[in-house]
Amino acid sequence: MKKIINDPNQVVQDMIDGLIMANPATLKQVPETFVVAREDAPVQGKVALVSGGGSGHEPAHAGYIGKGVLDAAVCGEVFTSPTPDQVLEAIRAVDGGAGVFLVIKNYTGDVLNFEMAQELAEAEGIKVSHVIVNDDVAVEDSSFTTGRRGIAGTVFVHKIAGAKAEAGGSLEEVQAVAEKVVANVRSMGMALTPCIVPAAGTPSFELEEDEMEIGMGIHGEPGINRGSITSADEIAIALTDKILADYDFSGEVAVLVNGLGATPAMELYILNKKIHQILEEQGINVYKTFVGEYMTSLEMAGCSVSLLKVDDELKELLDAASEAPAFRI
Amino acid sequence: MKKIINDPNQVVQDMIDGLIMANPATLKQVPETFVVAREDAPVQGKVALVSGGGSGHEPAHAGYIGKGVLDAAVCGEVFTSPTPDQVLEAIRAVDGGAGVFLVIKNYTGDVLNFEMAQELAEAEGIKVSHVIVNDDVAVEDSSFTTGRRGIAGTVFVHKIAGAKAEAGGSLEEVQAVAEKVVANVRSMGMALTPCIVPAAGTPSFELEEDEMEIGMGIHGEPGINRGSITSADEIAIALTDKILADYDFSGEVAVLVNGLGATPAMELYILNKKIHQILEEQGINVYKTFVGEYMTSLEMAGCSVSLLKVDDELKELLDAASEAPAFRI
Amino acid sequence: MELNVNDFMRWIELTNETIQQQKNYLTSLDQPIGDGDHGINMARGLQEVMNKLQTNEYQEPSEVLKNVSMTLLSKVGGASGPLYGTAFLKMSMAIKGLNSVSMEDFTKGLQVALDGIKQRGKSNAGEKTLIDVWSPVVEHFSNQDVTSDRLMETAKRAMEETTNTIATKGRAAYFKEKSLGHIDPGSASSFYMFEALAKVLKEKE
Amino acid sequence: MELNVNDFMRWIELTNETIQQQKNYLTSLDQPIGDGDHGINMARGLQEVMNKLQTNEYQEPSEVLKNVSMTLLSKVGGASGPLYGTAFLKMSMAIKGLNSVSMEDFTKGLQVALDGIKQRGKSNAGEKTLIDVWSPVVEHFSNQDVTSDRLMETAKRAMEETTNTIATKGRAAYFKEKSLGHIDPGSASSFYMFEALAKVLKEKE
Ligand SMILES: Nc1ncnc2c1ncn2[C@@H]1O[C@H](COP(=O)(O)OP(=O)(O)O)[C@@H](O)[C@H]1O
Ligand SMILES: Nc1ncnc2c1ncn2[C@@H]1O[C@H](COP(=O)(O)OP(=O)(O)O)[C@@H](O)[C@H]1O
Ligand SMILES: [Mg+2]
Ligand SMILES: [Mg+2]
Ligand SMILES: [Mg+2]
Ligand SMILES: [Mg+2]
Repeated sequence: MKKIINDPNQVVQDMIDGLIMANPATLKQVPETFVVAREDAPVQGKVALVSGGGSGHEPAHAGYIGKGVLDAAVCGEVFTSPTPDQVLEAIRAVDGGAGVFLVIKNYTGDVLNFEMAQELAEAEGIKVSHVIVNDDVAVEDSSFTTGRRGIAGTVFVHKIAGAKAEAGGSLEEVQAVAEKVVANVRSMGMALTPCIVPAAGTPSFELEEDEMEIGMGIHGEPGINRGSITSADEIAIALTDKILADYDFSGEVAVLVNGLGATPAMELYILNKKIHQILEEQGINVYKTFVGEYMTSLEMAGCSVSLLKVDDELKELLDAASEAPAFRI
Repeated sequence: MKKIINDPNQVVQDMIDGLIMANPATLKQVPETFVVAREDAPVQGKVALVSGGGSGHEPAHAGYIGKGVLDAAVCGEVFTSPTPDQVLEAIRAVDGGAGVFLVIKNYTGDVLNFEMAQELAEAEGIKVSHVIVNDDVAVEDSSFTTGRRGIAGTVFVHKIAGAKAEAGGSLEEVQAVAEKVVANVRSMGMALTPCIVPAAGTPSFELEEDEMEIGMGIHGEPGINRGSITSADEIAIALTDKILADYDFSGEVAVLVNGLGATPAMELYILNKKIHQILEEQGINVYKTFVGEYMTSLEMAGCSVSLLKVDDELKELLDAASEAPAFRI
Repeated sequence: MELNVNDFMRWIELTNETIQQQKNYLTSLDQPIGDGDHGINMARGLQEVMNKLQTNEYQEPSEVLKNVSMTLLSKVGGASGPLYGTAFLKMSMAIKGLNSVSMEDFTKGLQVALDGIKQRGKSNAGEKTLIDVWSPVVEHFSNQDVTSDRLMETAKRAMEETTNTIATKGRAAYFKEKSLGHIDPGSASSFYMFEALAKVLKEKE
Repeated sequence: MELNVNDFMRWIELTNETIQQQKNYLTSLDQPIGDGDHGINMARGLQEVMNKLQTNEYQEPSEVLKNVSMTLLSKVGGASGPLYGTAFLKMSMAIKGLNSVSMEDFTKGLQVALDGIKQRGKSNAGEKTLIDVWSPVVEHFSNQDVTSDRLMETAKRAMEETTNTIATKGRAAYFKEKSLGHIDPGSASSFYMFEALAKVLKEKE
């Protein structure tokens, strides 16, 4: 395990310390928690946004804290959902009287812990609502199973719901637009290498020297096809075609090409070229493109592609000012 | 070689295409070159900044294009200095009458190619000057040899000289402040894994499963010590001590903790924690901290630390507005 | 047979011992069909449970269980944290006020714990989760005279049976048919809990 | 002996052939004491030189060399691009106007090329660079009757000698003592150039 760490069981604590030291003017840690919040939280009268999940997906989620996006992020242990008491601390820290909105990715652990926190907060008289993001089309959509996973498309939910809250939207309005984003966003990823959870010390799966896996999730959950590495163009086709087959994107889209950790920006741009070509062939107009690391899986090599179908409302909110370091507008 | 690419000999072309497609409103490619420039270049009456070098260091250098930082970046083949005709094209594309300033990293290839371009541009009547960045303290400082390498500290030169140019500084003033930055910045890196130049297909060096190299350069140039992986704290000490021993940083500094490609942000923050502790022990005040990928080496795992000693002038220029995606202020 | 505060303390203590020993094994079960953290999560949680238990005095069993619940909830995380937290909370509520818990009352406690898990996890038996161990164990407590040996065997068999089911809930559900042939990690940690309980019963038999 | 346009064309053609064949070898020389791109750089540059040469007609040798220079300058990159570009530019200037180049004139051309490399690279013989091949070759041309065999041998020995020096210029300088025992990649590509030249001379001998 080649990592720049100290105690593998202290990585989240150490990371948060280093993060706050780097951004003392804009971030604060809620004392004795793994909750990071806007320095000026709670912002009175504004709906507050809280997101979070297991650590190891940086810049998700603390990188999205800032005016116009999140008010707080709850950092779980690596790849482990944070606990209800931590989420509750975040809710308390940011509630400015207008209610708190939770962005939850659809993993059993995240859903259970955030929902319990919501119940606890509501019991304290705080108005809370939430959205569950499930953008990963690699998983079959079924209400009988766990359902689709939430991956990088979550970033669009942060940005757009955050802009709505910043613009003075009510808790109901923030929820409505968040649900609209969830309805209009689809993603799929692929991996070239596994990653290692520090406390585990070994990868949870292996990929041969010439193998890749299409559809793999951000914790190494299985995809839909493991096979030989293909070209960037073929990867772009595999991901984009599956996304386009799942939802009618005709019209205009925002594109997010996300690196999982070890994949150089160069490769993401190469992929982006083909994605744009595919969309152009389909007559789909690209409104905006975001290329970079938005939701990673530690040092995994690979990428994901997300498409968000945009209308005037979503475009305006996507373009609204944001001071979150990982999604500056 | 696990890469998301098409033809290994076309990676730079494909990358630039994908980059321009992602940023059509802010970037343009100078036709039939590997030069990327501000969409609105040339900006009349402003000193224009050109940087560049081999590709594979993204976001360096095209990510620093934007109001307040660079006007153009010249992308060489992977890890190969761009040629004089390409640099000349960049100079021509951005010259707005007030002269063009070149930021060159101290590698023989970069220096030779950029200097030849400068001669050619001057022969065409364009006012050109340059600075050579040599911040890497892993290399002994000697005028009899190639001298110190230019690494991530170059980003501070881009930002500060760019701000000076944006503020209306003359070519001489831009050069003066760039030289001031070079005089006040020191860096050192370390690597945990090698990287693979796409056209070569194999790594140019190996590191054992438990090895790291302190002082390694961004193209895999040798460092000062190869040994067993140590803790993040010990790595922070090794890098920071060597930097502090090289120059008197007492007073105030800006800190840049840079990931080389495969190293997760989590690890950079863990490193940052210890760096801040060391600086605090030394009574050195941290003015600002930047943590992320600023100058990478493809998919190399590792990091570098840069310290810039700042005074009022440098602080003001560092804080000036910037629209460059890789260094937004 | 009746269970008092010390018995409950002993139950948790023995559970912790096994979980710490089996930490890597539990994690390894979570690698092929999960995200490889179940042992880490449970070991972290139970370690903290022990720390907390040792610094408090308890009047009645329900207080022990409440404390276990709160600590698991706030230290385990993932899917298993809220599920075990809920289970112990419900159990604690069911035996509230009792200084000494009869087998009948304890069975009721286990039953409401199981219901709590199902409700919280929106899941049922047969979905390859820890419910597949809790469910037959509760049945065992309801239907017949519980002995330590039979409890142990019931829990063990139930855990092993999870190799024959396809996951439809939790992270393992993404593996679909590929989840066949693997023991569900949560079933294994639940087995260790009931194994520890069986040891407590044995000591009293 | 005199060299005409065809001889110069042939020289470059033969150089390209060897460089393409030795591309991976040159790159492998650049891996232990450089950044592993010298073969890639030279192969890319000379390929382009051949493309350009074949689409043009040349009146005199200096035009061939000028074209070679410009193409190397704009296609090779790295340290070697400007150095070889400068060398061929200077050589071209030195023989400008001559339809047929005597050995004496060619020697002058090589001499100014070498001076150009030194000046551009701010370096001298003994620093483990391509100068270590150019320098003895130029000396060989100046001092004695050049034969293809002796030229070949001089260049080859000079290249091999670079294993005994420590680099102080170029990327290899960072390797300090560790650069000992390795052939300098630029010396190897220069050797291939003079080997090709020797073949041209041999064909005329
Ligand atoms: N919906 C559910 N209902 C009941 N148990 C579940 C559910 N989802 C997961 N589990 C249990 O949780 C275990 C996984 O726990 P753990 O690895 O700690 O959490 P995570 O899956 O979040 O990483 C599974 O093995 C399974 O027994
Ligand atoms: N200052 C210099 N003077 C002369 N030759 C040099 C100098 N620096 C480098 N070289 C030559 O260039 C060769 C390296 O070329 P190449 O690998 O193409 O470029 P780079 O080093 O930029 O990657 C070296 O082997 C050496 O022969
Ligand atoms: Mg987990
Ligand atoms: Mg090179
Ligand atoms: Mg798990
Ligand atoms: Mg080289």
